[in-house]
Amino acid sequence: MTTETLIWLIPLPPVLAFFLIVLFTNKSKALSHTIGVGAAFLSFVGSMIVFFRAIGEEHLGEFPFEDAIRWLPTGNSWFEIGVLIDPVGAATLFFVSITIFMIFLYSVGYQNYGQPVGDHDVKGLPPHGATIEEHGHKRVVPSVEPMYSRFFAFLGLFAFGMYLLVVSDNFLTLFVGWEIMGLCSYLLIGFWYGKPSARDAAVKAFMTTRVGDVFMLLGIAYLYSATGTLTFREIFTEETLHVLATTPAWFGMTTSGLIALLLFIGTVGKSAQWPLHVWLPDAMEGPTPVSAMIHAATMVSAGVYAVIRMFPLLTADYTGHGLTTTMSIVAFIGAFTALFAATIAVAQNDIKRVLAYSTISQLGYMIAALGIGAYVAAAFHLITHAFFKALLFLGSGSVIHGMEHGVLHTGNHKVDPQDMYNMGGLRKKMPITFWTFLIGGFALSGFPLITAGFWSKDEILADAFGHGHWAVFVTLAVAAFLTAFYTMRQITLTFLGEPRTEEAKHAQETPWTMTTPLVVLAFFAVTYGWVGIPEHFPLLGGLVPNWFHEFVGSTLAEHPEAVEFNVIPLLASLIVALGGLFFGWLVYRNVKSVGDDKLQIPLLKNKYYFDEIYDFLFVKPAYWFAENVVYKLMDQGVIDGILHLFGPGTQGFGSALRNYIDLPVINRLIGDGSANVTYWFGGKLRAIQTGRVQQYLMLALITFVIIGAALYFFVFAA
Amino acid sequence: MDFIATHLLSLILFFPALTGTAMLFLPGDEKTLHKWYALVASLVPFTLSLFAWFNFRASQSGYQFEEQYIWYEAIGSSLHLGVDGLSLSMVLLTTLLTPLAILASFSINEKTRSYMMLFLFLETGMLGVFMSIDLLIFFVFWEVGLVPMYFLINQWGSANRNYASMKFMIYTMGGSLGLLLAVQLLGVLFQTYDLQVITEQWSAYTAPIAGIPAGTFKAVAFWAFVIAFAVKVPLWPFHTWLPDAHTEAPTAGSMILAGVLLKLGAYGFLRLILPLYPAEAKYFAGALAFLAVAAIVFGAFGSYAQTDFKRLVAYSSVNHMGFVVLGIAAAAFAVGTEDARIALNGAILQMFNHGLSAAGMFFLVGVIYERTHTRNLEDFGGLFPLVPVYGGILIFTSMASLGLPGLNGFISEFLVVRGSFGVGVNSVPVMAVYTSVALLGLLFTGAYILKGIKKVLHGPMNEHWSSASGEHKLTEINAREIVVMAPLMALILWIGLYPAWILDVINRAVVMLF
Amino acid sequence: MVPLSWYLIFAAALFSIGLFGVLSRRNAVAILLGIELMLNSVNVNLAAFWRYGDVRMMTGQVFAIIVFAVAAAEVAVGLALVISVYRRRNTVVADELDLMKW
Amino acid sequence: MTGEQIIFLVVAFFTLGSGLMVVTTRNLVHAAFWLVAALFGVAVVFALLSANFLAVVQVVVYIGAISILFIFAVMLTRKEMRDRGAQLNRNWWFGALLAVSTFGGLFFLLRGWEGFSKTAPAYPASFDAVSELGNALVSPNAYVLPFEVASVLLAAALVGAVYVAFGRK
Repeated sequence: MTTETLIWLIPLPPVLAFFLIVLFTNKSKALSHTIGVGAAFLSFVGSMIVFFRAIGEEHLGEFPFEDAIRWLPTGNSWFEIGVLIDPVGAATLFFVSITIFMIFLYSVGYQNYGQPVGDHDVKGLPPHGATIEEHGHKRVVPSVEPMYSRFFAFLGLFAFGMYLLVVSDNFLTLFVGWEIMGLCSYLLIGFWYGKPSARDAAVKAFMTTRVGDVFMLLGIAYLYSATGTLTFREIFTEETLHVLATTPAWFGMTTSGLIALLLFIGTVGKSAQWPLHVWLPDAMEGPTPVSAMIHAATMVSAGVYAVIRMFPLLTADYTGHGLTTTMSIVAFIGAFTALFAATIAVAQNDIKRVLAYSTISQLGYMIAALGIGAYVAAAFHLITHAFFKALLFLGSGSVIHGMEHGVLHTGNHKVDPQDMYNMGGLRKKMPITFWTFLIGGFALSGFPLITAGFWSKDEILADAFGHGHWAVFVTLAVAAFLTAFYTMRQITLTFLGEPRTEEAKHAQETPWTMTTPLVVLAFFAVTYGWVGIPEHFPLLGGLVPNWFHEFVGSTLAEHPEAVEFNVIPLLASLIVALGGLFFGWLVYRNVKSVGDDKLQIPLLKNKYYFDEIYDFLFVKPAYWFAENVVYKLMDQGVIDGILHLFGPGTQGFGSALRNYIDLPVINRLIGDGSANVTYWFGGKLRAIQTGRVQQYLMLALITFVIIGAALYFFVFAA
Repeated sequence: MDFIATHLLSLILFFPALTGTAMLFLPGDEKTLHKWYALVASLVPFTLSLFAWFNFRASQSGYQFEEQYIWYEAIGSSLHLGVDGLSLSMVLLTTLLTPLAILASFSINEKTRSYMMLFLFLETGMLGVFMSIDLLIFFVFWEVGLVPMYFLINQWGSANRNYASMKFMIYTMGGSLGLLLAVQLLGVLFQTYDLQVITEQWSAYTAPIAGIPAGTFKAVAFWAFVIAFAVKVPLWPFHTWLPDAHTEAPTAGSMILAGVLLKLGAYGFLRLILPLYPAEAKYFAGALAFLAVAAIVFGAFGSYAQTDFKRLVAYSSVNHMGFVVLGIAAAAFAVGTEDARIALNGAILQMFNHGLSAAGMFFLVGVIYERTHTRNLEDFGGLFPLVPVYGGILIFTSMASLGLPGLNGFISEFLVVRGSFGVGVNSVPVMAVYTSVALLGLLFTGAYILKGIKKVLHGPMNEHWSSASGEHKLTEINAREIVVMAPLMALILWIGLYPAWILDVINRAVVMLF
Repeated sequence: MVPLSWYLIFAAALFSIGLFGVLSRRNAVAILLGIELMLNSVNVNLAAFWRYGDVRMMTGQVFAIIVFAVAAAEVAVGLALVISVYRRRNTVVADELDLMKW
Repeated sequence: MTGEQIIFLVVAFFTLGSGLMVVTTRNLVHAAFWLVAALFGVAVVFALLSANFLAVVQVVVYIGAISILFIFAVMLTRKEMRDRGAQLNRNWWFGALLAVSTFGGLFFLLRGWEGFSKTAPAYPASFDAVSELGNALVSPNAYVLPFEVASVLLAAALVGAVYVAFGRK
């Protein structure tokens, strides 16, 4: 099988699984998850084959794997869609296929496969546990998810969207995958649709990302209009980019800048950047943490991936001196989000929410990196982050799952299994989870040298510093400090110290289907950093070649220069990472309850009140506008009002016609009048109707004679 | 076989009316017989139009399967039928939706025979508009379609049906008054009603008419045409008949109303206005685009404000049909360019797509209304566990309506946006603004669709519908209803994944026409 | 030789006499008698024109024969009507038969 | 004045006089008999015109059949009339005026015609008018159709007369 054919086939198994499960096997849990996991495995194998073939190619950057078919007729030409695997695509495919496969596997355990059916479980609500009798005494154990099959169907569709996005060679199919993931996130966040909070969160996620998507669609339309194509390789040629970069558009920007900005707004929505970040924390309403991980670790990466894809467009008018308008906006939003989200994360107590805000913050890192032109660094951080953030989410899911055991054991359902202040000391109960979580946390914090996060984060900081973007550098450094701080806070509160509740004491390690993915991901969270160690790094530099930079960098026509090594960003990374971790441990090691937490600042705890502000500024006015202005005032009031005037108006006109014209003039004068005249005349005339034949004959003769005479004298004689 | 081949269009066109008339001879109380008879009778035109579809040579320009019969020789009007890629896709849509609508109305048990007869007559009326290439015949069928629909709403509608049917009838008839006058004018001017002849001569006509400069006269006639079609489409601010009519009509009536009748207006724009008035259309395209954008945005807002499920879906038609007109307006600005063709491709495909998804949505609303006898969104809630299959279908169809990529609505909306924005970028900047504003409507499309799903399927279950006593127990969608939805869903998916099969025909027609 | 004019004047006179009878007699039978006179005058004319025109053209005579037939039919029906009316209304005075008046 | 002329004048005056008596006499039976006289005069005129067949038919049909019918009719209805009261109606003078003016008008018109006083062409020697008439009546090239129609008319009149005169029970 050629590599191109294989690439075409990669997205197919999950979507086939989706249809199979929805249409046929949704009654059978075992069959459904076999199909789902099997499909994910097939795609995983395919991706791996493609990936290894890709790294075997010498000049993949110039000659990527690509193939296209005709899809849409447009006037005299065709719009073609196809697949493309270039170095950055291959790298993305690598981590995407691994994480997706891990998710499938993990879901089997997380959704309690093999457990009994719950006592009061209903579809649309999380399982509440089942009572079983064992050796004569009753015991409550976790119950299986009532919509188990459906979950795997959604996962399949989601995986399809992600693969489609990665392998597509043009913006349109990228957008298709993008939106399919949007739908899946809607479906998965609202998976327990019976909970009003989940339902509203789903709608919120869909709508917020749709704000971005709409702009992105506009950007795509713009790009298509301006260049006549949407295929990456056709747009990213020197001539096309030059034309785009030199054509002025509106608002004093170049066409390429404006298009890039529009496309970027899509990313802002999808990757939950400020100001469209509000949906992501609420998305934790989904079946934790699998779907949360989907949004946080995979789908949101798609946003960054899109920016990486359009990087040539973003930097088309960038001369290397002073950021363009679009790049400044991108850099600003990224950096601001990184810091902004990190501050909120500090004050969150829900184990998933911390991670959610951490994700927003880390994505801000990548966006900021792209904004300052650090292409490779962003891609690098994207991949390392995907690994360790997936690890953290799965780990937190494992923790929650363990805590739920405790909750079921004590039967006290008031205890929130996600609140970190209900935990503590879990390192003894859940050792695998603890160690893998620790690795993930350290990677997130950028623990020096060992973890992948250090290398990627360091590269971003080095880039920012090296190109003289001081504001970005400082902001990101502060954010990195906060990151390390809240990560350590999380680890401390969750795993260290003594259990703070009865439930935490009865927490249990999770089954192998859940821990295996943790171990696999932990492996990558550590080792993946080593493929991108800068060449001039003290001591370690050059031990392994900076393969990542070479490989991914070759995607661009103009090979990016690796930034000069400088000790200042390195020191900065070291300080913020270690300092943050240390302070986190220092502050929280003795905190016993939420009351002792000094950082529970209302402003931070309430996420700067963004939800309330948006609700006040947009949601409520929109509904008010829709209902009162558009529907009631405009449609029912003005337009229908005018229409309803036609009724009485016509009737009034009609009765006027009747009363003043029809009745007096037409009826009486013309109608009755002519009748009267005829009647009178007939009355007079009827006298000659004697009924006597001879008189008739006489009259006829007289007439005949008169006419004959007249004819004779006046016609024939003349 | 030869007869069928040479009289294909008139067979498709008159078969429903003839079989409808023949229903008079069926026994009056055999309801089941009436239903099956009507279903079979409506499947025949569908089969024939499939035959036409596969025998249609897309690469050949002009009308195909042409037929011409003497009708009204004295004034130069003849029964001239013919289809091109544009009308053939509409014919296919009509003949597809009618059997589905009839199948959807198998639950009607009141005056079944008249109901089915009206449906068959309605089909003939609609098909006639799409097939005729004679202005007078066009107008005749245009009006013929109104009558059965009026009675369908008036006799089988819900509570407020008298008001709605009257509004529908008077509004549409009032709108087409100007059209009638303008058509008469053209007929008098050229001594013929043949569309091809008139198109050739009228667009180049410059002599003053009755002392009025041709330009002024044409502008007036242009608006007469536009208003007639705008009412039908419906374009803002002529849209208020639609929510009433759609809401009050019986389920199958709404399906046909949204699925086909609205397309008549858009078809009029494409078949008559653009070819007959290229200069005027270009001159007034800005105004048209404005109205279209207003329809998109206000339609979405209007829909978002509803608490009645069916009314919500009805308003969504305003929103979606706005895209059709936006595409047409964009094309009018720049006839002959690639952008215009893409916009028209999108507009025509959007007509087809909206036919599928709107019909499906109305049917689904009807399914739940039949079981609960309420359409108030507040009365539902959390029904998903009770009706999982129905829920899945509803979400699927809603997503098509929302324009989710991978389903049909996206393709057409994207093409329209691409085309009109392209016109904005390449020739008329104001279109870029309009397109951007239209996207605001696209955003709110999401809002109202999600609102519908949220209120019906999601959330805490309304115990009323799951009561153990079984009195109000909501039952799952049945096999017949699934059969109605299945072809729609298949087409929605098929067009969404691989639109070329239909878009190629449309595209070739567009390239040849404009 | 008798010129044509004599026949024609004779026929006209006979016709006028018949006409007077039709117009003035009260008795319905008498009216019919007048009609007979008029028909005869017509026949005289027909025969005269035959004789004074081309003798070989038999049209005049043929018409006269047909007038005979019509006259016979008319008399038969007319008299039957008179008798029928007489039976019902006991009168044959034309003036009194005014049922058809308006 | 030739003998023929004298015969014509005698017959004509006799016929016209009889006709006058038909329309003026009070007694209807007399009127019917005067009609017979007038018809007989006309028959003579036919003879004068060499229309022998017509003359014979006149005698046979008119005098032999129609006149007898009249006499029967008069006798069947006579009781009521009894020859009393006016036999002419009130407008008889107007009728007379009309009759005279009709005669005047006809005379006036005829006098202006150039063929008014032409004389009869010579009667062809070997011309058999009766057989020619017979041929004309039955020849498809001539008048068979009117002839047959006339026969139908007669039949219809026969039936109609019987029906009308029968009276309803």
